Amino acid sequence: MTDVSGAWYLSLAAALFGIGAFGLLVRRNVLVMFMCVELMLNAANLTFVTFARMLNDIAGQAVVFFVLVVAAAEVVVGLAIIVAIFRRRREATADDLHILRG
Amino acid sequence: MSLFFLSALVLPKIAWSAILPELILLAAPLVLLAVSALSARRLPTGVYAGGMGAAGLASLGASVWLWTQVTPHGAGTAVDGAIAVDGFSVLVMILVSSVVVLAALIGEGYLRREGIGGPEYYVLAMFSAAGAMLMASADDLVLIFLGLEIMSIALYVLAGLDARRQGSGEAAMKYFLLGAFSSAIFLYGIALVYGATGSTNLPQIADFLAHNVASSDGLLLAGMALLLVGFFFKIAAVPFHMWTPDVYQGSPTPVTGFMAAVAKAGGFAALLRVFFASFGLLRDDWQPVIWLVAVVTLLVGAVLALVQRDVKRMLAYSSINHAGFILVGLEAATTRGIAASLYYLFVYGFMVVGTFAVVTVIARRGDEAHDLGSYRGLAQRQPFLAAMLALLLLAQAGVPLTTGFLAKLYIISAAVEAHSYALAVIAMVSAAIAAFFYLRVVVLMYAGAKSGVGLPAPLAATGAGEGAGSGELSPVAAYGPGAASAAELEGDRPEASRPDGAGGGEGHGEPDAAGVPATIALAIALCAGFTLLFGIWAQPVVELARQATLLFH
Amino acid sequence: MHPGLVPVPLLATSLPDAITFAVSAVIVIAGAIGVVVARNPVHSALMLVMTLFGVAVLFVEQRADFLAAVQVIVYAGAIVVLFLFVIMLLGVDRREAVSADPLPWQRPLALVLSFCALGSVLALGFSGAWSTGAASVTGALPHRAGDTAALGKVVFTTYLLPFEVTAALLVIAVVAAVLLVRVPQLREQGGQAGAERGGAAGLEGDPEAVSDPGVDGDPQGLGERDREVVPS
Amino acid sequence: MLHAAYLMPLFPLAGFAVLAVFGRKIGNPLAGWLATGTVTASFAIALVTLAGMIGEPASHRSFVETLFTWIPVSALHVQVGFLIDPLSLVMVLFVTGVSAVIHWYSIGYMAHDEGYARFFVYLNLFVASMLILVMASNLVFTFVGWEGVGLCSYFLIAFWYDRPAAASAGKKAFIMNRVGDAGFLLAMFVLFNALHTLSIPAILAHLGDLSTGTATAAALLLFLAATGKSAQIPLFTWLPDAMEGPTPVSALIHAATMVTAGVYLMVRMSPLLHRATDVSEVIAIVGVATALVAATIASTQNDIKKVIAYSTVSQIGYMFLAVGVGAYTAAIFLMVAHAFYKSLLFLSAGSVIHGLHDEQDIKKMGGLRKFMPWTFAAFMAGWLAIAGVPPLSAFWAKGAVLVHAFSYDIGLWIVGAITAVFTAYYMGREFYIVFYGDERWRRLEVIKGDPHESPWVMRGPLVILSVLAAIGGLLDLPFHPHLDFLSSWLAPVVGSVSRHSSVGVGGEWALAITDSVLAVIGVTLAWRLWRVTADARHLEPAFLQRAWLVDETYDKIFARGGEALAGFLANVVEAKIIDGAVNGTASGLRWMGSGLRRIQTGYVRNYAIGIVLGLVAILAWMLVRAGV
Repeated sequence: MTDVSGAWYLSLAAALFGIGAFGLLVRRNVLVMFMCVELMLNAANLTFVTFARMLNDIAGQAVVFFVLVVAAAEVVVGLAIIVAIFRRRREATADDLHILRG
Repeated sequence: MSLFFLSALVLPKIAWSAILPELILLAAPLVLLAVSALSARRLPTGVYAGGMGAAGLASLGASVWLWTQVTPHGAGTAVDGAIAVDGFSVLVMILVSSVVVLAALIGEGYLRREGIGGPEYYVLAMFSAAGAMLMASADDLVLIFLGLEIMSIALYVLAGLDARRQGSGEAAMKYFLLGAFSSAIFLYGIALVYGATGSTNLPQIADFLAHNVASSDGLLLAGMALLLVGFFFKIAAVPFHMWTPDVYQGSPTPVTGFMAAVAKAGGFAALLRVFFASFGLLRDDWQPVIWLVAVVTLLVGAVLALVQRDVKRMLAYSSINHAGFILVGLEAATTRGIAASLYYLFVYGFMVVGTFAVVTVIARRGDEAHDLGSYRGLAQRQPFLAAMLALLLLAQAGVPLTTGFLAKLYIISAAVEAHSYALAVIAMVSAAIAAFFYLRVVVLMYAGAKSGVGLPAPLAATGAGEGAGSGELSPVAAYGPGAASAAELEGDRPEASRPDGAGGGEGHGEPDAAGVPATIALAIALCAGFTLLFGIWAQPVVELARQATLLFH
Repeated sequence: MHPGLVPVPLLATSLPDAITFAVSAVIVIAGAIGVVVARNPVHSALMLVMTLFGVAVLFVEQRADFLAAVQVIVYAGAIVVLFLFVIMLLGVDRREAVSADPLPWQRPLALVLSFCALGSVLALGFSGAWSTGAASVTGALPHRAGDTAALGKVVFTTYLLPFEVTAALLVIAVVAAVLLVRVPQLREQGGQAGAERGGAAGLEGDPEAVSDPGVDGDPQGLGERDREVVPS
Repeated sequence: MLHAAYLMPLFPLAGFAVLAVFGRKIGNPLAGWLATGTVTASFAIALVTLAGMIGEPASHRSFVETLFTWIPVSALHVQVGFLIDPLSLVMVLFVTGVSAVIHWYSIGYMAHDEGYARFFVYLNLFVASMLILVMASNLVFTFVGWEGVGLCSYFLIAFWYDRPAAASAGKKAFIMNRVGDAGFLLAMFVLFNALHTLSIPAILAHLGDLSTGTATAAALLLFLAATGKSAQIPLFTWLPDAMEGPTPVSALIHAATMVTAGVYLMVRMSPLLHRATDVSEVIAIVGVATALVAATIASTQNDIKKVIAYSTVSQIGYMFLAVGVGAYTAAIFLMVAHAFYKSLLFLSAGSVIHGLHDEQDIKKMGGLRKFMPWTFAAFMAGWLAIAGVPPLSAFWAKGAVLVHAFSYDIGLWIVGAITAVFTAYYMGREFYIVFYGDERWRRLEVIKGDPHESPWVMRGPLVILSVLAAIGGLLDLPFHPHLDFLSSWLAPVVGSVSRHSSVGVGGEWALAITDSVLAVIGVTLAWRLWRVTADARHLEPAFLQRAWLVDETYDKIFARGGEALAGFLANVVEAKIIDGAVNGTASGLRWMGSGLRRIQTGYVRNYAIGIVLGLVAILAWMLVRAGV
């Protein structure tokens, strides 16, 4: 019993996930909201890696590999959308976007 | 990299035929991109549309061929267990391929009208469709996640395609942020399920649960909850639906139709497969959740659609209502329920694409005229469009002799058979509420028809002039629930002449009788034809959906 | 409850591991909180880097060396840089207004809900002692640190198809970037002018676009080559 | 025998398709003639089928014509098929016959309307749907027709959409019919769950497998469907409002055919009612109560069409009374006779409205008999027929109902008899106010010169229907076993479940004489009170003096008392309670929608809260499941 118990890692990942979710709920800057999504993805990655160790199974690590690609693609698209919208606005606030509602 | 390692690595045998439809839809956009990059001149949008249509047809052919393979030989897996080849996945492939063909037709007319060049719409739509197919056929949670991302990311971009409209960008932004949020939740759910079962492969998960099902494992339950949230978001179930009206309204209309069909197809296919096939043993855990979500989805979708004036928003809420119906089939958790859900999903795809195709045309250049007022007296100006839209809306309302009726009947009878009586009744109530707003549009198109046209010119002009004013609002309000007090309207009588043209169906005075783009007209006719033909001659499609679940892997 | 998993106090494990974990955990959490609370987006991005590094350390701690490296290179090296780049490009590196929230109850509600969600997940996790899955279904972890062969093998066998389809994601990303970020003025003309010039602003006319097939062709091409090599 | 039942709905359906596409091009009046032609063709086929069927022995007169399998799911096997038997053939004959006549009339009535072609599009679709409803061999297919007629009704009520009242009426009809439709669907599910089939012959053959509870539930739900479609208590108020539609529509859909579909459904499923006897009692009570309530209200209305509309509600109440007491043949008999005289009344009223340039207030009419002699005669025929004056049709039909009611329960008979007096009275009141008295229409500005009689194309149908209303009683005469054509014709279908009256021949004679007396009382009342004046409270002195006591008493008992009761029913029960419920439902939904809508703020963060809220809820459930 030399390793730190998986439960610690998983709890940490859960906390990270919770913080990310909370950030997305309270921040108004689109870029920061997006960073919070990255936090959540990282929490999932940490969970995968931890389970991979606990189960002694390589699949968990392989999934992280794919998640990294997804995250990269998401970031490119997300930032492109942000740039497209806010290029001339000088204010990356998600709250500005609510002409569509009801 | 050592030679030793290479020799030790045995790649799985790739059954190319099994993933042929996906491959076609992944390769075709690359070809289009290459063509567009290499050609010296700017190519007309018809070239790309042709390419996409051809790819869609090829993929449709491949899917049908797969069907003929699957039917006699039974279900199986391919590419090292990554995907399932069964009736279920092939059925969704057929649906998605058909939608691709339709989207090519509709997109061509739309892009030409809006003066948007380039291959991006076609490229992204095909990728998105391929993602949905992957979701439907994936037998591994990781592949489902990747399919979901491929489908969604392409849709985020498509939503923002029309840079001139502010709403388009807003739709893309909202869809993207919330989509990424829900994807992260979904991914975390996969992680927890992986931890709880030791695999991301669906048959292996099912196998593990079959041997270890004694206790309700908290970790697995948490994972299931998170997975459900991800799926519910994609299929727009309440309370995960809030993006839907905004995104449907903001997106370019052909994209909305595509999104409504494809995203729901992919999301529901994966949801049905994961929960019915893999977590089937745990149905006591997830069935109540589905029950509750189905109830609120049915009711909220129907009720909120009642108060909308924007037709796209109204259709968005109506699609939420449809999602509730499909969930009712899943809640039954019987083979018949799943077959009913599949059938509903299949016919819904055609209905919704056709409906939004009509909306595309009516919106006119700029894609802005979505107010109910634009539909007033449509039958007079555009009899073809009005007739098709009436048919499609009546089908969505569940009027007999259309596929929509059969779908609702099938779902409700499956629920009754599974003893979900309360849910069946609620579904019927919501259908009754929903019928009201569909019919409101139909009545508006037909009953509001007789002004202007056929009158002497000066009179028609009067009508047109008044139409933009309060007269425009009145019939809508009059048909709206509880708003019958629109008594400002003059109640003139049948034989008496109608000097004021009854408020002006010529409302906008726009020259929109210019005609429907041929490609869009074709797509609309195909959708409406499907809806009517297979509403009367129901056997083929019902049989298809039924067999799809018999082959269920 | 499974004996070896939950009740073990942190200090009962080997000291270096425990210290590494504790320090990384503090870094991760502090960074995450920093992302959420920093008023300036640039600060948020830097805090994000901190968290990413902490996570990378935790990867190393759990025999995922390769992933740790990729984490640093891709996340910290590329993604965060992209974030910073956009922040600077848009010039939005200003403090976010805290007051006058149009949704007054949003913040307390978010706090309560986040805590509920977190608490529920933790409670569910601990209720089942976190792990009940079957071990080593796909393949065992490598024994040597830094050995990426096992990872590579599983990516090219079990996860071959997922690996292939990630190519599509990257192509979408490229097309999206080109489509969304290209100069918008040309298309704002609308009407006939837009129709005539729309194509000029389109992908084919864009210098960036020419290089696209190269980018997306790469993962595809890699797959092709491997398939050719292996059957021998 | 001709096995081509599918042609009957096909003709009007083809007419619908052609007119829907080319209607505007075909134009006025050819579109109307085309529509009339298709319905007439259906009528001809029905006649040929009838001729073939008469040649068969009674036991071979029922067959199912299956076209193809519509819903092929193994358990739910639904075929597109037509059940042709004496009952459905009677329905088909009178539906197509009356429809053809009313189509014909509409050619003239709608001649100047801009929606001319559109009107016939709906009308043809309606006839096709109605024929499907009547002939369908299984309940799902019946439901197709059921929904189809409802849809056409909805569109036709709102035909003149620019009248706010038309829109509101359309809404009310829609909601109330939806309640009924839900009953139909639920009944289908109950039956399917128990019997695993929805084919009507199969259901009727396997009724023995039903538990009494299930049979009662199914019968009650079907009755709920029938109350919606046939405008019975408590779902009756949509029908008077539906008069906002064009008058031929009122005649065809809201008097002769569609609104009687509920009665037909009950008769069709009569073996089911036979198993659930409690339901029969409910049906009888609801029917007779509706009959009385509607009749009292009709006595006080001033809109020429609303009087007839309430009268329709009342008459259908009689039909349900007949169903409830097990007199199915009498129900059908009354339905057919009612179709004749009620469409006659509506078309006459339409002729009046037409002549007076859309005036519908009877208090503004009067003295029209000189100007519209044909209409006058037709209306009188209709009035006397509905009043039950011998030997016109209602005397026989209503008489048959009342005999059975008397035999079942004397209380039902008493209410029915009182209603009969009202019936004769209110229709007479309308007749006298419209055709006698002062020429009050001269004060109306829109009418220049004298009102004109309608053109021949409208008068022809009036003549035909007058004859039918007069001699309709020939269908089923009680004197001799060889003369009760309808009873023996329907015997193979409903004979085994019908309840036979225990009233002897002498009793029947006594009841017939009583009926006649009641009718004469009603007619006389109307004559005394309304022949000269349109305002009962300002009667001419001579008239008042002569009949003070009688008039005053009658006025108190019937006119005033009835007026008060009717006023209460109309203003309190209908306006407050029922309309309140309907509008309350609508505005409640609307209010809910607006409230929910506020949640949709447009803020992304806010939407994310929704997601997390759902997540927390699901996790909470999972916590419960995990037993934490």
